[in-house]
Order: sequence, then structure tokens, then C-alpha cells
Amino acid sequence: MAKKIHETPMLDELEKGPWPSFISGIKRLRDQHPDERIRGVANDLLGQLEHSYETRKGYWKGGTVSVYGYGSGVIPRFSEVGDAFPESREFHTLRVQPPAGNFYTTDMLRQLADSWEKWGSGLITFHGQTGNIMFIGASTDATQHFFDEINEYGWDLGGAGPCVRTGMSCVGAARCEMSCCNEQRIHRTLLNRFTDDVHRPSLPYKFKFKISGCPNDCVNSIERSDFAIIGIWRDNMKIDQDAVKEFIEKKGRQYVIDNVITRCPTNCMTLTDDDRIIVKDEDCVRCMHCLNVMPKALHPGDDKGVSVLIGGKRTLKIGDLMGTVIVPFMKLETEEDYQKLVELAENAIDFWAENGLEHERIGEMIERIGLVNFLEGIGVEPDPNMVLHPRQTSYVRTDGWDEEAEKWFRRKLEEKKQAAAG
Amino acid sequence: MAKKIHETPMLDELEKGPWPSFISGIKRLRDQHPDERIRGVANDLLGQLEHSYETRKGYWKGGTVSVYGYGSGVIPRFSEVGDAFPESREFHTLRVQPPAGNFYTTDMLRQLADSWEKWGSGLITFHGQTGNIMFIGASTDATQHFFDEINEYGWDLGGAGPCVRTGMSCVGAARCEMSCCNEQRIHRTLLNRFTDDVHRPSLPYKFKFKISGCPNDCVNSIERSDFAIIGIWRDNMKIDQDAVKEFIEKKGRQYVIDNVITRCPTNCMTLTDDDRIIVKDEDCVRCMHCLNVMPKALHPGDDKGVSVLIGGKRTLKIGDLMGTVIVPFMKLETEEDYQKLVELAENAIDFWAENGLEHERIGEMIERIGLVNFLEGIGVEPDPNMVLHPRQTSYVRTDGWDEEAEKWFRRKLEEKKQAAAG
Amino acid sequence: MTQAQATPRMPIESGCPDGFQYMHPVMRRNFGQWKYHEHPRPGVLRHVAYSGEEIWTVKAGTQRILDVFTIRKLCEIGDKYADGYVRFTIRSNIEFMVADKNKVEPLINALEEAGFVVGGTANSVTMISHTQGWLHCDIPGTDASGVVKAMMDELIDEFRNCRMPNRVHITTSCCQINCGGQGDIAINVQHTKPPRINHDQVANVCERPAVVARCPVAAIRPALVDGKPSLEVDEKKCICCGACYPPCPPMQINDPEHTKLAIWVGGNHSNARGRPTFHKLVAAGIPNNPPRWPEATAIVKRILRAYQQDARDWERINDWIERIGWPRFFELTGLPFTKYHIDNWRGARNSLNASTHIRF
Amino acid sequence: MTQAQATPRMPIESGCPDGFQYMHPVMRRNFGQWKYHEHPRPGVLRHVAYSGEEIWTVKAGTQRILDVFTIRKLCEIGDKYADGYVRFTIRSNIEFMVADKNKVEPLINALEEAGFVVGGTANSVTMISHTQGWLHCDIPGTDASGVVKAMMDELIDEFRNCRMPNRVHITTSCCQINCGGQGDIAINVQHTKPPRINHDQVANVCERPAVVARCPVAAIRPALVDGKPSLEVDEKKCICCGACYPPCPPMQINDPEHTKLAIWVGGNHSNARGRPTFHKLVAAGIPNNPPRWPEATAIVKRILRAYQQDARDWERINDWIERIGWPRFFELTGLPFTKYHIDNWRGARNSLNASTHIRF
Ligand code: SRM
Ligand code: SRM
Ligand code: SRM
Ligand code: SRM
Ligand code: SF4
Ligand code: SF4
Ligand code: SF4
Ligand code: SF4
Ligand code: SF4
Ligand code: SF4
Ligand code: SF4
Ligand code: SF4
Repeated sequence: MAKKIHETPMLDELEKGPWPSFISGIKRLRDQHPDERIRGVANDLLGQLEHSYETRKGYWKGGTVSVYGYGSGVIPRFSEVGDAFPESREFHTLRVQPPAGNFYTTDMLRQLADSWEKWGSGLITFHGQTGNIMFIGASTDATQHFFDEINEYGWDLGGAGPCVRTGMSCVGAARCEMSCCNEQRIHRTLLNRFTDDVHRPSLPYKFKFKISGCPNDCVNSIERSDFAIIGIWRDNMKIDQDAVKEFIEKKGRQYVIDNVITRCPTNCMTLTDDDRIIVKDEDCVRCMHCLNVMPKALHPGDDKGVSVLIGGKRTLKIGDLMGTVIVPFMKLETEEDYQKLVELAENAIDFWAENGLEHERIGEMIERIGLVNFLEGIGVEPDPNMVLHPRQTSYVRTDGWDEEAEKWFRRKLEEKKQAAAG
Repeated sequence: MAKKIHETPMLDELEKGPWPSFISGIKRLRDQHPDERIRGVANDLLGQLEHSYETRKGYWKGGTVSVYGYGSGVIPRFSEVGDAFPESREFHTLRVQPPAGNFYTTDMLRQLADSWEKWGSGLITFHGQTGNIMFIGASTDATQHFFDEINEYGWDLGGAGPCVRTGMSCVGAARCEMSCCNEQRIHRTLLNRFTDDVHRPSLPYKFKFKISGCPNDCVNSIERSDFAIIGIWRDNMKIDQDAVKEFIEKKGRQYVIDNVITRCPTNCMTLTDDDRIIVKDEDCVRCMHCLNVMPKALHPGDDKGVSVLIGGKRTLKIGDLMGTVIVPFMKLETEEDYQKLVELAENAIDFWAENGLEHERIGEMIERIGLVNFLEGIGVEPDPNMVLHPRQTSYVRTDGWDEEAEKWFRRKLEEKKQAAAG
Repeated sequence: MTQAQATPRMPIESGCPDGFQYMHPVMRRNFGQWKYHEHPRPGVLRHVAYSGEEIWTVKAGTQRILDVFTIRKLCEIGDKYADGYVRFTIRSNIEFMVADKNKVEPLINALEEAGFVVGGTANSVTMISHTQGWLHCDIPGTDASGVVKAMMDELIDEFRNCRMPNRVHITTSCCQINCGGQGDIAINVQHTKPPRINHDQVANVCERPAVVARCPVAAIRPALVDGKPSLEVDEKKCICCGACYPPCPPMQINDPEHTKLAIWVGGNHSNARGRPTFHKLVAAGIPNNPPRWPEATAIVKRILRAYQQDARDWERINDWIERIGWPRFFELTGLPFTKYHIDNWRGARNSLNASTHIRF
Repeated sequence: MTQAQATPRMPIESGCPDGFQYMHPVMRRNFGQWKYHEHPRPGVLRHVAYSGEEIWTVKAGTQRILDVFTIRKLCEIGDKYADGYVRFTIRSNIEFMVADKNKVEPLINALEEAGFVVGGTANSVTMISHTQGWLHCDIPGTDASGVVKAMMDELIDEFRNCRMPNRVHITTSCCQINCGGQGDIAINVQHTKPPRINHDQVANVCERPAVVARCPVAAIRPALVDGKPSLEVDEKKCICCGACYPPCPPMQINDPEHTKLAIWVGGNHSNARGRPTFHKLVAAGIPNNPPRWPEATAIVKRILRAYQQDARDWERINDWIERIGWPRFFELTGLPFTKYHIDNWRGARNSLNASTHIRF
């Protein structure tokens, strides 16, 4: 390499120790990559990073970069110390939507690496915290080229800015016995319905979908997404009593009592004297704990579907919010079922687009206007599963009580009729 | 009786049924009392009440009545329909402080009844919700006379208005094995320190003391008082294993498991195979449940004292508040111990008197200024027992962290030294 | 002392009297030295001291607002059948304390014969604590004493017996200020329409800045009405709390039709098992229907029946509901769940279900 | 396509790709038909379908920011020892899926030989999820990747083994916005001084109304400084959250000295046992000390040690602390409790102890 290699005494410290080192990876690009461009970018990137380590400050600033036709999907970065580190002066990230479930063949990984090597820095993250493949480090020019290339073989950008963001779904039904839904179909049905809203930011703020196959919520959807879809079942859990016995033989009764029976949050499990487990299913809240401990013996029921929670997000600007149950249960079997889910998402986004303030997430809006107003806005009836408990304060005007009560009784009657019919 | 007896068809309905009827009581006064004044008052009172029942509205209004030297203790009531019911036109209530613990001899009850018969309506309530003896129904003139009379033989008024109110304490040590403190001494020490503040309203708003001998809190002190003192112990609970065995013999093992062991909120109890109960006392939160179920076998420890919670109240104007732990534990044995408690109350009331808004209870002030500012205002150090959990939001400025940490370590060291010394 | 004096008499500021002087000698002797208690039958407690001495308590329900005849009757019974020592509980029940076991039975009989009701201990429905109502207060929407008398008539068997899973503490209050406090079950006034303003009176009776400051939702504005200073209420904001009425009676919140009753459940202020809890709204729009308020009593009985049938021993109402969940509470009691049950006051978010803990 | 075109190419808005095309055929065949899984050793899962087929997953930790060499290395191993199907977890661990049990051992060996770390399953400390830091973001106070690399060096044995009471999910974020989210343990930037304003730049770079609106405590006011429109900060109000910096970089919140790290514990987003919980502040004022941040790692290890020694099986960190109580958490970890631990943000009251549930 012709150019001077920046000294990186501090970063070198991060090559020590047994965990794989990202610094060593960048150095490999600097030292071993055949393409001089990449070697140069890696060198200056390390130089700037070392400078950050020494001064304890960051040196990137934003800007405007996008690909033709889209308003989002690229995070532009221009160096504030570009004169000292010119080759990584432009260092944008392309956010690319991964396949639902994050599956890859090695062939496809190689193909992506090849394209990125051609245009970018050679650094990729699988995945960012929102779930995008992050191709980190492209110049403004290269951005379009790289996108065009991978877009041709099936890849599209994710969101950035006030728009629908890239979704995330757990491995779920592809491998996991806990799964109560087709996470990938949900993921793709929703995201691809809102493609336009992913690419052209025009909402009050960001909006994230996340899908978990069961209440273990392996994608943190309740806390980290505006619209969480979580698989769940409605009938009794399935108990394989032979597997229960087997488990007890292996682990002992005390173990089952201490780790399963007494750990149920609603105390709805009994261990009989002849080593059977009895569950009072109407008290079970589907917390998953017992299934997690005894995955061979206990399984979700057959009447599967999803719960929907709306409004989760991290901390700005009113403090963290978790999603709230908006639909305690819905089936997702037929095309119409999926259509209903899509409509719910449309209604939520539309109502928020109209009523949200600038830079206000949907959860913050709900907090501001109250859950009931939101429910009325999207046409969903109140349900006791939406609350931990009814109101504690008498500060409410109840003049429509009788009509609302009437509605409830009518709905319950309707449900009974439907149950009898179905 | 010369005058016309008001018809009371609606009230008459409340003479039906087996529960003792207050209407029958008032009618007895109207029909059987030797004093014509009382008969007349009772008649018009019933007349006005019947009018309320018919029109579903109240007809009393307030005013200003007090006894000489005091600004509070009388709830004045003037009738808005006094022309129709002239003899109960003035119908004030005197709030009289009961003895700590609400004890009476029949002799004293009779004496009070005699005095009240002389001056008032003949209706008394033991007690109002705050704990006062309520002598209901005196004319403005009679108020002073009645007070003078009972004041001579040991009775004093309670509070009304923005002042320290009458206190309340449970039966406690006088009869109850759960008691961890001398409720009556605490009650009288505090209340009689603030006599001036009881009689002369000059605080931002009302201020109530309540004292319970143990966490069962039989006087609802956490929710209904500004300053709750609750007995508690710090060492291990006392277990009489013979009584445990006896209990199990009588009730069965399953009963103990289902009603004691599994109902402990921190799961800190074990029932051994040989029918002993083992408690992991460092996990026990002194909830009282197991002691309540097995009062013969389980008892509070020996190292007794009290917890103090500040800020409870009912609903106006920000919604209900419960008291917050301000002192997790303090001994109350020596005169100095009691003095410390009095000082704490003085500091709290002084700080609130200076910083509370008009009509703002101390709990509302704490809510407004934040617990930490209140603690600093009254000179109490923070303790993890004051919170359910540390903060969840990063919206805080922590620039004094090191000094605060230092303070904590110094305090802990001090405590250790004291423990070693003591 | 019966004549008004020239120089008025100065009060003796004796404050809170010492209870020891009125305490049964056995209790005085064993103060702080009690070992355990038993509950031989409803209405009776037996406390045993470490010294071996014991005190028997017999508890009886009364009408709270006692006329002097009733007081004398109670004293008479106390003298004749007990040792002449009594106390009143926080729920206005009277307790007779006797040292001699043999006095218990006659005492009970005498009380019952005189029309008092023995019971209210342990896992019974004890006396409903309540407030002043139309008999004395200046702001009541109903008559707590009347509601309670009518209700106790129907709950008397649950006072006399201990057939509930745990203690049941009911309260009744006659306005939304709720002096009766929270309870396992609380029957409270709930206004449903904003105050109508009697503009003629405002200028005279009302401290206008004070009442404006009192409103929790800032719905009151000063206004000129017919050229006179008065107030106006933003009816869209007003939550009908009634807080404006005490400082400003012309803001008439009470209404023969629109002042309703509401029922709340799950307030529990002991620290037993869980931490103290607030009560929660379950039913509103209940007619304020004197003289016997049958609709309110019916709902209370429905809740008690469900609790009695479904709860486990030692579960208070809040414990029970926490275990079975609110959906099942509404199912078991047949009460409707409406939008009014969903909180929208400050901090409402803490009451929302941010989990998939769902009941089917 | 390598040349810029005259009329620009329109994107194909294909959105989220179908994962089935990249899925191992055994998984495709048994989609939604899985019966149970086992955990034969750290880093390995065996999932068995109702059909009887099974799939083995081998999980390895990497450096998250992968260079193409590393990617090719992983692909090579995948081709040689596995079936060529991989996926990445939400924590950027790579998973190899193989149908044949016999491939598992050689695969593990190959991964370890190439410097990857097999583990991270079940009750281990899995990879720390983290954010961009000084490498890419425009607002970072530290370098998440660096903190994590240094920390994982010391936690590697807990990644390789399953010796914790339950899963441990750690996150690290480089500013208070906290893109890394909550965690059992979260290491986050915590600023301690209000932003210094570079007044010269404000007029050019900053949308002033937007930044004024962004401040959660309304501490920012428009102001004229040296005659030019700028901003000023009420330092008594400012809570140093840094929210003003992204929309207005002249409001310099980052500071080599006063930008500190803080540690939070008890965030748990699963619904297992209890409902999802937020994490809570336990330590702050930790020096932001590159290149290896030893102070932060030391505290994390101290917390992990206490958890490991004291918690019961299946207790996540939040479950454990809930059982033992916060006083004991501070005792066991030796961390100080200060006034900063007491919440003062909206709804703070919900975090106060309104009970006598007290730990001694
Ligand atoms: C790249 C990523 C961190 C990472 O290294 O993984 C990231 C990076 C940024 N986040 Fe984030 N966030 C990332 C996931 C998250 C998450 C996690 C999630 O999505 O599950 C959250 C919390 C969940 C949520 O949505 O609240 C998150 C909450 C934020 C917020 C706070 C939003 C709020 O309402 O509280 C901001 C600030 C904002 O939007 O104003 C933010 C802003 C940013 C910006 C755009 C900072 C800025 O304003 O310039 C960062 C760009 C960094 C860069 O240079 O690439 N980022 N951010 C993650 C996205 C990668 C991806 O697309 O896959
Ligand atoms: C692979 C992954 C999903 C994915 O689509 O990528 C996954 C996969 C599984 N999770 Fe998970 N979880 C994964 C992230 C999570 C997360 C999110 C996170 O890590 O940020 C959570 C919730 C986060 C939280 O709790 O705060 C999560 C909470 C659980 C739980 C609930 C644990 C608990 O008791 O609280 C279980 C149940 C269990 O442990 O048996 C679980 C169980 C499982 C099982 C056993 C499900 C199964 O039968 O296959 C999988 C075992 C994986 C393993 O490595 O042990 N998974 N799991 C994620 C692996 C991340 C990693 O590399 O370590
Ligand atoms: C007499 C009285 C105290 C007083 O100074 O007046 C009292 C006395 C006793 N209470 Fe109480 N409690 C009394 C009001 C209360 C209250 C307040 C109230 O009623 O409004 C509470 C808290 C209110 C709440 O929970 O919301 C109260 C919560 C308890 C508890 C906790 C119950 C629980 O499981 O939640 C116990 C423990 C128990 O039941 O064994 C208890 C236990 C007891 C014991 C067994 C204590 C003892 O060993 O002597 C006493 C039995 C009385 C009985 O009649 O069964 N007492 N007790 C009060 C009787 C009121 C009445 O007439 O019915
Ligand atoms: C008499 C009594 C009800 C009863 O029948 O037992 C009562 C009656 C009144 N209360 Fe009360 N309160 C009574 C105990 C309570 C309690 C219970 C307690 O003290 O444990 C509370 C709830 C606890 C608390 O302090 O918050 C209570 C909370 C209120 C409030 C609301 C205060 C708040 O901050 O939320 C008011 C309104 C006010 O003060 O502005 C109030 C106001 C009133 C007034 C003075 C109404 C008024 O402004 O004119 C009532 C006078 C009625 C009358 O004509 O006698 N009363 N009040 C109780 C006092 C008797 C006694 O002295 O023993
Ligand atoms: S969320 Fe449930 S279904 Fe999805 S991977 Fe986790 S455990 Fe399996
Ligand atoms: S899933 Fe949870 S709530 Fe249901 S039985 Fe199992 S442990 Fe209990
Ligand atoms: S509060 Fe405790 S000490 Fe007082 S009476 Fe109730 S149970 Fe006894
Ligand atoms: S007092 Fe409560 S916390 Fe303590 S052991 Fe008994 S039941 Fe458990
Ligand atoms: S509840 Fe209301 S109406 Fe009843 S006594 Fe209290 S303040 Fe008066
Ligand atoms: S009723 Fe309450 S909300 Fe309505 S105006 Fe009066 S104080 Fe305000
Ligand atoms: S946590 Fe802050 S600094 Fe780090 S990537 Fe997210 S926005 Fe940027
Ligand atoms: S750091 Fe936060 S609180 Fe301080 S001025 Fe900026 S936005 Fe406001």
C-alpha cells in the first residue's frame, strides 16, 4: 500500500482477547484486500476511529443521500475530519430488508459480499437492531450502483426516517415448536402491503412491525415495535402425560414442583400424586414458562392465532412505552383473516397519520389522547384483556353508561351465537 | 306533642328489615324523649330528611361556628329549608377527639350522653371516618355550652379545616398479639404535640396521623392518612414449632401448603417433611399473612419498631395517593426515640407548611416536587426500601453521582460500626 | 357553667385523652403481652396473654348514628352482662370486653334480644363504613346511612356468619370525595352531568379564583353572565367530579336524575400477601333510588356471591380477581365491560395490559 | 449497470424477500410441524418434528461488523461441514442448520478453529446486542462495538457454557436514545452535563422550533446571542438527555469527560412468568474509558456473579431481584444506592413503595 497506515495504538488493544475482533476484520481489509479502494477506505476509517477513541468524540455528520425513486433506506454519513481521513470521507449505510426469518444460503451471502466488495467498504452487519442488513460504508456515488445491482437479484431497501420501518420476525414455525403462527407470512404480508410507506417517508414518525411466534417474544416486539403481532393459542394447552412422567423420572418431583408448579404466575398447575400435570386452563395466561421448562411434554393448544399490541418504543420523548393489547386474539388462517390484520394495521396507521403530531410515535399519541379515543378511532371495541385492571380514578364522565353496557351485552350474545354456530 | 309530626313514608321504609335502624332511633327521640326541644329537633330533622329522600337532594349549607379560642372542631350546618323545618335549622356537629384506641367505660358513655342530651340533639356517632366522636346536631348557642361542659371532664375538640386532624390508632397492644408498638403512646405523643395545629387551622390543608400496630393496618393508615406509623419487626419472626405441629395435626398438611406456604408473596417459607416451618427471614417482607393464618404458631420478632409512610389521601385533586415509605424502620423504646418521631413529624409539617400550595396535601406536594426533594427538605437519606424499584427512565442528571455514592458507603460503614458496637 | 359568662371560658387544650383509664383491667395488665387469639364463633374473639390471662371480645353491629336511648341500652347490657368496658371499632361496631368466658353467651343473647347483631368478625361481611349523607353533609348526592341500612338488611346473614373466603370490608360514600374511603366493595356517588350554575348566587357565595383552581381538569373559566361576574364550565372537559361544589355551592352538581351510584371493588389496605391496592370501578349508572336502593344492593350481592363461590380461603376480593383475571370477574358477575372501565386519567398507561398475559 | 444511466433506473419495489427460498429443506418440509427441542450442549439445539425428522442448529458468536473475509470464511465452513444454510439471530449470532447429527461435531471444531465462538444458547450469556457508536453514528457518546468486544473477551466463558440461572440478554448503546434497547443488563451512555451550544453554527444547521419542541422538559429557549438568533438552555431544568443533539448538532452534549456510562438491570421482554419489564438504573458515573472500558466490565461481572450465585434456576435477573428485593441486590453487588435511583419522571409515584413490604 502506498499510503501511510495510521497508527492505531488504542484500537490495537481491541485485537487482544479471545472474542472475534471487529478491528482485526477492518485491518484485514486494510492489509489484505486486493482492491486498493477498499484498503484505503479501511485505513482512513481506522484512522478516524482511533481519533475518536483518543478524543472520546464522534466525527460523523448526516446529510441527504438516497437512491433514485426512494426517500429512505440510506443513512448518509460525511466525515467532519475528512481532510485527515479523506478516503472514508463519505461512509453511508444502506439498510436492506432481510428475508423474513433471516434465512440465507451461503451462496446468497457470497453473492451479496461480492456486490458489496465491488461498491462498498467490505463491512456488513447481519443485522442492525431493527433487523436490516446494514451495508456500512459506501460513497454517495456507489450507493445507487450497489442498490441497483442487488435490487436486480431480489433485494430492496428498508426504511429510515418517518416511515414504516423494516420488520422483524423470529425463526418461529421454521424450527420452533412454540410457534403459534406463520411469522414469515405475517411479516411479508404486512411489510409488503406498506412498501410505499417504507420507501417514501411521510408519516408523523417511524413505525415498526415485529412478529414473534409465541409469548416468549424472541424479537422483543412488545417493547421495540409500534405494532407487535404475537402468536398465542386460545384452547387448552396440550399435555403429553407420558412425557411428563419421563421428565419427572429424569429430574425428580421436587424439581418439577420448584421449577414448574410453583413458578406459574397464576398458580394454575397441579402435580397429582400419580405424576400427572393438571392445568386449570381458564386461569392460564399463556406465559410460556411451563412449556419452556418441559418442551417435550407441554405444547400450545390447537386453536392458534395471534394477539396484537400497539405502541411500544424506546425512550424519546416521554419515556419508554410498551405496546398495549389491542386485539387479544384473532385467527390467522384464511386469506380473509390476513386481510383483517392488514386492515387493522391500515386503520392504525391512517388514524395516527391524521392525528399524530410531528415526531410523535403511535404509542405517544395513544398516551396523549387516551386508549379509548384510539380504539374508537380505529373501530375496535373495548375488552377487559386490554387492561391490567379497570380504572382506579372516579375522574370520568359516565353519562353514556347504559348504551355502552347494552353494546357489551349485544356483543356477548353475538359471540355466543357464533360459537354455537361454528 | 303539640306540633305536627311530619309524614315520613319513605323513611318509614328504612324501619323495615332486621338491621338496627337509624330512623327508628331518631323516631324514638321524636316520640319518647322527655325533652320537648329534642322531640322537636328530631321531628324537623326527619321532615327535612324525608324531603331529601323525595327530591333526592341535600339541604344543608355551611357557615362559621366555633367555640371560643378555637378555629376548628365544629362542622356548622344551617338548613336551606329552615322555614319548613325550623327546629333543626341549626344542626352543627362537634368533632371530639376519642381516647387513643377508642376505649370507653359505660359510665363515661353515659356521662357523655347526659351532657349531649342537655345541649344537643341526642344523636352521637362513634366514630366518624376520621375517628372523631361526632356529636351531631347542636344549635349555635348550645355548641359552646356543650363543649365547655365536656371539656371540663377531659374531652377536647378534634380538627376541621386546614389543620392537623384527629388521629386514629388500632386496638393494638391492648389486645392484639400482632402489635409491634405502643399505638396509644404514639398516637397521644404526636397528636398532643400538635394540639395548637389541631385547634387553629393554618396549614396548607388537612393533615392526618394514623397508627397501626402491624402491617395488617387495621386503621387504613397507608391510604387514609398523611402520616402513617405502622408497627413492624426487624429480626426473625418467632416460630413455635410445637404449635406448628399442632396446627398441622388439626388442619392437615395440604391446608398449610395451600393456605400458608404457597401464599407467601416472596416464597420464603418451607414446610419440612417432619412438619416444621422454615422461614428465610431475609426474604420475608413482613406481610403478616402467615402470622394471620397461624396466630398461635407464628409471631413477630423481638426487635420491634415502626415504619413511617407519608402522603396518603383520597381522591382530590390529582387522584388517590398512598403513603410512601419514608422511614423503613425506627425503634420506639426510649423517650429519645419518641422525640425523633416527633421531630420527623415536625420537619415534615414545617417543610410542607412552607412549600405546599394552598389546599395541597403533603402527598400531592411530594408528587409535585418529587420524593428526592422532599427527602432533602426534611433531612432524610434515600433508602432502597422507599422504592419498588430504581428509576426506569434515563431522564435524570447524575452529575453528583460520586459524592452521593460516597455518602452511601460512609453511611453503610457507620451502620456497621454501630451494629458492631451495639 | 350553664350561663354565658362575661369573660369567655378558655378551653383546656387537653387533646387526645388517655385510653388506659377506660381500658379493661385485664387488658391494662397484659398490655403488649398478648400471645395469640382464637375465634370461637362469629362475633367472638378470645385473646390469650403470655401471663395466661384471657380477654373475650363480643362484637355487635349497630346503626352508627346512635340516639341516647340506644347508647343507654348498650351501656345497660354492658353493665349487666359484661364488665362495663367497651370500645368502638373503626367500622363503628361496638365491642364488649369481658374477662369471664361464662359471660359471653348471656351477653350475646342480651344483645341479640335488644336488636343488635352479633358478628362482623373474621371472614364475615362486617359493618359497612359510611358517611354523613343527606342527614348532615352540605354536598351529598345520596344518603349513605340509608343505603347502608337497606344493604345491611340483606347482608345480615353474612355479618352473623363467617362464610366468606376472607374479611369483606365494604364502604359507602355520599359524594365523589368519598370520605368513606376505599373498600373490597365501595358504593360511591358518581355524577354524570356537569354542574349547572346558578349564576345569581355566584357573585355572593363563591370565591371564584379558588373554585377555578380546584377543578382538576381546568374546565372552569371566569365569565360575565348578564353583565355580572360568574363562571362557565367547559362541558367537554368536565369530568363531573363535583370538586367545584363544596367551595362554590351555586355550581350545582347534584341532580335528582343524573347523580348515580357506582360500585368499585378490590380496595385492600392491608399489607397481607400483596401490597395495598386501590379499588377499581366495575359498575356505574346505578340509579340513586331512595328509600332502599335495591339496584345497588343487587349488584353488591352478585359480586359477593361470585366471590364466595369462586375464591379460595384467605383470598380477599382483590386477591381473587388477580388470580382469575378481570375478564372472568366480569363473566362471573355478569357485569358489562365498557369504555368507561379503561382509565384515561394521568398515569393511565400503568393500567394497560402491556403483555400477552391474556385470559380466554 | 456499472455505468450511470441517462434515464435513471426505477427500483423494483420487491420489499421483504421470501425466506423460504433460503431455508434448509428439512425446515421447509416440517414448517409449523415441530414437536420439541433439546439442548445437547452449549451452542447446539436439536429440534424434532412430528414427522420424526430433525434439524440441528449450531450457534456461533462473531464480531457483528463482518468484513467480507469473515463472511467468506463462515460460508466456507458452512459449505464444508454443514448443509450451506445459515441464519442470523436477533443478536447477530450466526446459526448453521444441519440435518445430520454427525456433522455437528466437525462443524463446531471448524468454527472454533477459525476463531468463532460456539455457544450463546439457553442459560448462557449470549452475544451483547449493540449499536453503531463512533464507527458510524452521528450522535454517539461512546463506541458500542468497542465496549462489547472488550466485555465479551471477559464473558466468553459464560457464552461458551450454560452456567447462568437463565438466559442473560445484555445490550449496549452509544447514546441515551438507546437503539440497543433494554436488557437483563444494559450498558448505556448517560450524559451528566447540559449541552454546550456552539452559537456560531446554530443559525445555519439547526431547525430551531424543532429542537425546542424536542426537549422533554422544555429547557430550550430561542435567544439572541451576539445579535444572532441562537438558543439557550435552562441548565437547572435540563436532564442531559441529549435529545436536542440529533436535530441540532451545535448543542454539543457529548463531552470527553462528562459523558459517562450507566448500567441498568432487569429489562425482560418475554412474557415468561411475569409480564415484560423495563430495566432499572443501578450504576452511573462510570468512566467512558476507551479502548477497553474496564470499569463497566467490572460492574457487569459483579452483577453476573451475584446473580449466578444467588438466583434460582429459571429466574431471569428481574425475577431474581423481585424475589430478593432491591435492598439485597445493592447489598450483594456492593453498588451504592443514591438519590438518583429514585425516579422523578412522570408517573414516578408508581415506583414508590406504598406498603410496609420492607426488607431487613
Ligand atoms: C443502526 C441502528 C443501531 C445498530 O447499530 O443496530 C440504529 C441507529 C440509529 N438510530 Fe436507532 N438504530 C437502530 C435500531 C433502533 C431500535 C431497535 C429496534 O428497532 O428494535 C430502537 C428502539 C426501538 C424504537 O423504535 O423505539 C431505536 C431507537 C431510535 C430512536 C428513538 C426513537 C424513539 O421514539 O424513542 C432514534 C431517534 C430518533 O428517531 O429521533 C433513533 C435514531 C437512530 C439514528 C438514525 C441516529 C440519528 O438520528 O442520526 C442512528 C443511525 C446510526 C447509523 O449511523 O447507522 N433510533 N433504534 C439500528 C437500526 C439498524 C437497522 O435498521 O436494522
Ligand atoms: C434464535 C432466537 C430467535 C431468532 O429468531 O433469532 C431465539 C431462539 C430461541 N429462543 Fe428466544 N431466541 C432469540 C432471542 C430471544 C429474545 C430477544 C433477545 O435476545 O434480545 C428474547 C426476549 C428478550 C428478553 O427476554 O428480554 C428471547 C426469549 C426467549 C425465552 C424466554 C426466556 C425467559 O424465561 O424470560 C425463551 C424460553 C426459554 O428460555 O426456554 C426462549 C426460547 C428460545 C428457543 C428455545 C425456542 C425454540 O424452541 O427454538 C430458541 C433457543 C435459542 C437458543 O439459542 O437457546 N427465548 N429469545 C434468538 C436468539 C438470540 C441469540 O442469538 O441469543
Ligand atoms: C377491631 C379492629 C381494629 C380496631 O382498632 O378497631 C380490627 C381487629 C382485628 N383485625 Fe383488622 N381490625 C379492624 C379493621 C381492619 C381494617 C380496616 C377496615 O375495616 O376498614 C383492615 C384493613 C382494611 C383493608 O384490608 O382494606 C383490617 C385488616 C386486618 C387483616 C388483614 C386482612 C387481609 O388478609 O387482607 C387482619 C388479618 C386477618 O384477617 O387475620 C386483621 C386482623 C385483625 C384481628 C384478628 C387482630 C387480632 O389479633 O386481634 C382483629 C380481629 C377483629 C375481628 O373482628 O375479626 N385485620 N382490619 C377493626 C374492626 C373493624 C370492624 O368492626 O370490622
Ligand atoms: C364526617 C366525615 C364522614 C363520616 O360521616 O364519617 C366526613 C365528612 C366530610 N368530609 Fe371527609 N369526612 C370524614 C372522613 C374523611 C376521610 C376518612 C379518614 O379521615 O380516614 C377522608 C379520606 C382520607 C383523606 O383525608 O383524604 C375524607 C376526605 C375528605 C375530602 C377529600 C380530601 C382530599 O384531599 O382528597 C374532603 C374535601 C375537602 O377537604 O376539600 C372532605 C370533606 C368533608 C366535609 C367537610 C365536606 C365539606 O367540605 O363540607 C364533610 C363534612 C360532613 C359533615 O357534615 O359532617 N373529606 N374525609 C368523616 C369525618 C368524621 C370524623 O371527623 O371522624
Ligand atoms: S418467539 Fe416463540 S416461536 Fe418465536 S422463536 Fe421464540 S420461542 Fe420460538
Ligand atoms: S403457560 Fe404460564 S400461566 Fe399457563 S400454566 Fe404454564 S406457567 Fe402457568
Ligand atoms: S393493625 Fe395489627 S396490631 Fe393493630 S389491631 Fe390490626 S392486627 Fe392488631
Ligand atoms: S410474613 Fe408474609 S412474607 Fe413473611 S413469611 Fe409470612 S407470608 Fe411470607
Ligand atoms: S362523602 Fe361527600 S357528601 Fe359524604 S360526608 Fe364526605 S364530603 Fe360529605
Ligand atoms: S365537576 Fe369537576 S371537572 Fe366539572 S367543572 Fe366541577 S371541578 Fe371541574
Ligand atoms: S444508540 Fe445513539 S449513538 Fe448509538 S446508534 Fe443509536 S442513535 Fe446512534
Ligand atoms: S439535553 Fe435534553 S433536557 Fe437538556 S436541553 Fe437537550 S433536550 Fe433538553
